[in-house]
Amino acid sequence: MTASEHPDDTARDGPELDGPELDRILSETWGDKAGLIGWLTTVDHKRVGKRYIVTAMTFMLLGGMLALIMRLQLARPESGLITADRYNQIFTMHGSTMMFLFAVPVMEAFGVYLVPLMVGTRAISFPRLNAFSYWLYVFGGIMLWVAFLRDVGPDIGWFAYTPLSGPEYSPGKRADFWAQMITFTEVAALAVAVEIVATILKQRAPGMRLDRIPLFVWGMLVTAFMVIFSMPAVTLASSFLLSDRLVGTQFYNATEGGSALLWQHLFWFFGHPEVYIIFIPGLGFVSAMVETFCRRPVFAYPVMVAALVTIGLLAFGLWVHHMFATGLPRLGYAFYTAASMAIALPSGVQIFCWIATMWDSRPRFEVPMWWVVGFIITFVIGGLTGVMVASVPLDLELHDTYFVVAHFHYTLIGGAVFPLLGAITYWFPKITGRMMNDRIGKLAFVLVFAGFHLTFMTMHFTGLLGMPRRVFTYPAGLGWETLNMTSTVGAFVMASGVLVFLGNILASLRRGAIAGDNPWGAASLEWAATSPPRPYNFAHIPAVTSSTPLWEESLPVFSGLRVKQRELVLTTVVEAVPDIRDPSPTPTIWPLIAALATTGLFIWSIFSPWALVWGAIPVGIALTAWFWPKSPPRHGREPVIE
Amino acid sequence: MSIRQTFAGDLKVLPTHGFGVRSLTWWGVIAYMLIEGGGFALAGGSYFYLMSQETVWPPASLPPALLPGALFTLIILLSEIPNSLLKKAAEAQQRDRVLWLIVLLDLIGLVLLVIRGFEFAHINVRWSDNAYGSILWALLLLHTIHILTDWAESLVLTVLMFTGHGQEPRRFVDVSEDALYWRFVWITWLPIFALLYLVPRLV
Amino acid sequence: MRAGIVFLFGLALLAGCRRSDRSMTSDPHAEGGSGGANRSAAQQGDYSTSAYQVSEGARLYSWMNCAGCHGPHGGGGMGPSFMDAEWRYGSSMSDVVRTIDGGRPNGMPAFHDRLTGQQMWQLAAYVRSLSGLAPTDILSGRAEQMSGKAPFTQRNPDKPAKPGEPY
Amino acid sequence: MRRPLSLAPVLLLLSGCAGVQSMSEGAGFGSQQFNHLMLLFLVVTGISYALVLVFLTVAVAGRRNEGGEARLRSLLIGWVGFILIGLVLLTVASFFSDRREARAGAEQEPLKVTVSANQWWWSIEYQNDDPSRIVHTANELHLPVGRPVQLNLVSGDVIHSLWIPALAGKQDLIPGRENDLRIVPTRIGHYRGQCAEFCGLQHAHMAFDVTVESPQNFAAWYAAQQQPAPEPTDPRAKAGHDWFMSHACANCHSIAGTPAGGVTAPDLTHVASRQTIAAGTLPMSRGNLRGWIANPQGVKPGAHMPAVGMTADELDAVASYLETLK
Repeated sequence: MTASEHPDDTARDGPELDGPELDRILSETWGDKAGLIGWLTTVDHKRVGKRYIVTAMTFMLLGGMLALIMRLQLARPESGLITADRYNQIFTMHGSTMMFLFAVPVMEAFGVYLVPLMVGTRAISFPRLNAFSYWLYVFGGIMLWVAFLRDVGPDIGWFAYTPLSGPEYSPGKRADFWAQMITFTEVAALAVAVEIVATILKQRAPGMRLDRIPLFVWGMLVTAFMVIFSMPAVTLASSFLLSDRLVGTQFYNATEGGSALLWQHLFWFFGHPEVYIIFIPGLGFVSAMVETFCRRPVFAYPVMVAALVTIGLLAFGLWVHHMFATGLPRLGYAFYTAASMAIALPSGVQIFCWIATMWDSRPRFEVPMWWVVGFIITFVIGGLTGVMVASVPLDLELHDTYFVVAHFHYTLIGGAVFPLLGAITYWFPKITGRMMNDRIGKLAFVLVFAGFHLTFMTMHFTGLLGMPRRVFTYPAGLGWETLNMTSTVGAFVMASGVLVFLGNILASLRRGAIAGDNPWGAASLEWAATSPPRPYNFAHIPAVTSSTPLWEESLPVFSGLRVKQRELVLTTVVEAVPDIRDPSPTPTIWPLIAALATTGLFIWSIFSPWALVWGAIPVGIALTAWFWPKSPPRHGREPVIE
Repeated sequence: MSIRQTFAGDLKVLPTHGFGVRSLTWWGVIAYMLIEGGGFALAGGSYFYLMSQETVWPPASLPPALLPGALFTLIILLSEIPNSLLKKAAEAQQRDRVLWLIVLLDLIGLVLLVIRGFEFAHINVRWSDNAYGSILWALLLLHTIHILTDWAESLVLTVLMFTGHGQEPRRFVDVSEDALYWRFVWITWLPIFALLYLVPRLV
Repeated sequence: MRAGIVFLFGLALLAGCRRSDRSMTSDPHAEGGSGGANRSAAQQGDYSTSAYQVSEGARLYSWMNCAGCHGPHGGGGMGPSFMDAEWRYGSSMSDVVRTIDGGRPNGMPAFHDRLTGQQMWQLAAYVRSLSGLAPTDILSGRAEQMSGKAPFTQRNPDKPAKPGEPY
Repeated sequence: MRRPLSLAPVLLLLSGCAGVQSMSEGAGFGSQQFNHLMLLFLVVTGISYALVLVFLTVAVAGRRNEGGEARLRSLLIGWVGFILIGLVLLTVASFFSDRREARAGAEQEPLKVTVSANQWWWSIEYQNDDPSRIVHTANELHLPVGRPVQLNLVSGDVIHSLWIPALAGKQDLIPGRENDLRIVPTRIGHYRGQCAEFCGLQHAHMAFDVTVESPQNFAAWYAAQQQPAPEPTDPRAKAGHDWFMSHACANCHSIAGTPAGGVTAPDLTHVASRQTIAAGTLPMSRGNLRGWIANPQGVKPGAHMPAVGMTADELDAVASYLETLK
């Protein structure tokens, strides 16, 4: 195949084309159209990543408001503040919003934004699929919240056990909107997981062998594979539930051969890996921050990677510990007790390695490190109460009480939200080009930390005193009054901390100190790009000679990629040897249109099964138009993807 | 304090497409196979779980008629011959061999969809009769969606190959990966065939 | 982004409206007399188009053993079937409530003092939904009981098993 | 087990953890097992947590590590060893505790009780070989101290979970399955159980009272429960009886010895002898009984008890009739 002579194909970056001239050409090639059209058609992983993060944090605030309403209702016994029906919708929406609309999406959003930068490439692997996944996710979230505001919100709990969520005991369309929201968020999460796997395996910087991949990227790889293997379980379960409710299939009808436990098995086979999907990226954040602020690679890198992979594998083997009270054979439970306990080992090892890294260096305690220390103090308590509920005799008393509520808030808020808030503070300069304020950051940490422990440490005792979960009120005289009031006060203290954090973000957007490319002196590749990164990330594709590239004397780069058309380099999986110059898709409106068509199909299929037949046609058309080349055939020219 | 950069190599000479593990979309297809394979495995798991709930299997109905199912399986297995030829031709970028093979596969796909209609007609149970009927319809419907989506994708690719775009090497990569996905479609059919047609007869 | 929100808001408004509200508090003053058969049109609408009231009616249908005469899903038995469009005593909500309340000759007992007004209205809403007189999106896909299908042996006596089939 | 030991765990002292619905009450063999095992877990996890905090404090504020990577590696091996030993110890301890609980009181003939959970109340049936001696009651459980009870758990609609924290762990009631729960009460007293699995609108008001009493008191109670309802003598109660039998109440409730025979609502034969009404929602009293009957939706919105239209004196008559059903 003769090389093309066309000027667009021959213009390549390198020593002769560098600096501002190269930046002008590349910005024009990789940039978006201006205004709303550009905003709707962009496939830039940074723009989609930012809007993913902002949307997920908005859902966190909405979910947090619901939590405050619940705490107000539970502040006093027999309070008539809200009715039982409204409370059931609120606690279901709190759980579903936090788990499906905030936690998983925000961790994947950070992956979408950071992984391409940290592996040293110019775009995420399937950028149009990335845009499609964001639109689908936000439409799913809007659908659920509009249903909730129309008093058609789900009132069956975030894990919607049948037969309560079944056709007979959940009249109307409430449970259907919940189940369809699962389909939306699950398709979006799977799409992002596929992109992250492909980006990490095929687009790493030349020289970034498997033992030079940053620990956060390892975390995202393990998370992506867990999403790929666990999400189909909840898809199947929610599709079976939808068909039970719409066309009368008998999956969960005990009298016709179905079983209520089929739902629990399918859901928790996904449910437990999901909570690890939420908290493993948190471990990745902590590793990245500890490495930077200790100015030393994390101690025992291979042990850390092995621990991540072990947690990922073990997570699939212990879902039955959610079902200890359902009367399954006791010997089977013993296996799941052992598996649930075993997961404390890799977590414990990781905790040791971080503390050892701090001890073996002179850590600088900037605000992100406050969150890391807060994470260690809080998450370890969550892990230890997890060991308690892993034991059958203890779990038979502790299950479905406020002790378990305290446990999973310690592991999820302590294990994932604390590192997340630290990560926002840590990568805010890279994303926006400005530093967040130090003093307000510390104030926010103190308020959130104090409020959190005041709220949830108390709940351990509320649970031990016998208060079950998900009760919209409770009788006086059981010793729960002061404890519940303390939790309510703590919840408002924590909420004030979150608002201070939000204020810090909004203020720093305009008035934050200008941050250079590498304000923290970090070692990973994203800090080699400008702050905020140019549309093309790197003028020349960086190469890597160690696991801490920016702490070496110089950064080797590779030239020779096209500048007039979007192109990046694919490397081999294990050794990351440059292999292929691959064109990268250009911006297009079709992912948005395909997402709208898919939304129509999903919402219509709540009301009629024929939606799957007729609704699929517009989706097919949109997908074909998305894939179809937009310009005439390029005989003998270098390939592009329009 | 941005770090000093030194030029360490030139990527100009690299090719712009590759087959198999060298291609990015190959990894995307593999990932979706993992997702859908996981979904099939869990649906199979649900089948056995529901079977364990019943004393007699199939409860209160005939198992699906063997003829359409066996015919479908025979043809889909035979379709691997043109499918492998198509994959080799695509990787050798022999455009005219690819053109008639891909049209042949589209026709085979159409025949299979017709036979699948007969399978649905002779499944001998309604999805709302009992959990056995529900899981049978679910398995058959899930697999049919996979055949339909792959067939539609092949149709779009066939039309594209006939246009000028058909000469570009990346299109041959697409055809090879489409053939790979068809291989996944009939591989996942084998266990489903066993669950639908053999297990109710043997157990 | 704005277009997406407006589109979805409109779509949800269309579907959700009053199908799912749950007016739990019955209106005691409408009791007494003929089981509250003379309710206002608005109140009638609350029952016949509310998924919650229809599901409560389904519960009462099984608790009051209506299935004993009218068949498990209103398929008919000693009592008339609700699946067909033939209503001997009228098919409007108040007609059905009057039937339940006062009973009818040849077999239908009067539930005048044995059910409250609200229960009768819920029951009427369910019974009418069995014959398709209610919007489909408030009906439940199935009940948690036997699906009332005849077992295989009695299902199609005129279609013997084909030769060669093991069963 | 003496009471103070069960209170030993320091953490629990803060809340003064005694309570009719507290797990560490220790009034049943299961709850005592819970206390011992929880104490062991608290000790082991407490030590682990202390080690982590000490190591963190040293790493944050203490002297830097001089021993280099080798020292860290040996510390890591030590830490992994400690975790392994701790986990194995806890796993084995919980396994043996589980078996001990399963074998508790195996030598005695257990009292057989079938509990059927329905949306938002408990139907309780004391089994007996002689069908005429079967006792039907609702929302209350009387147990002889020391004698194991075998609760046969069935559900009439959705998944519920029977849980008496002061006595033993919980067990779900799942439609289509029959679970059983074995409890060995060891201390006389009044306790409270509550549904622990979210079961719909009034999940919060689905509790029941548990009375553990001496075998003699239990036998007396059991005998009393077997008697049909006494004929009312007071005219007001008699009017209430007639109204009850001729209106919607008899359609759902049953009172032994009267034409009322509905099974879809709690059995009221000895309703006045119970401590609470509406599944543990209101303590039994004249005012509460009237308030509940007049407007049940006000007390438990969504409950399946309708507001049966009745005038003031009809209400008063029915309530006074029910108060005679000791």
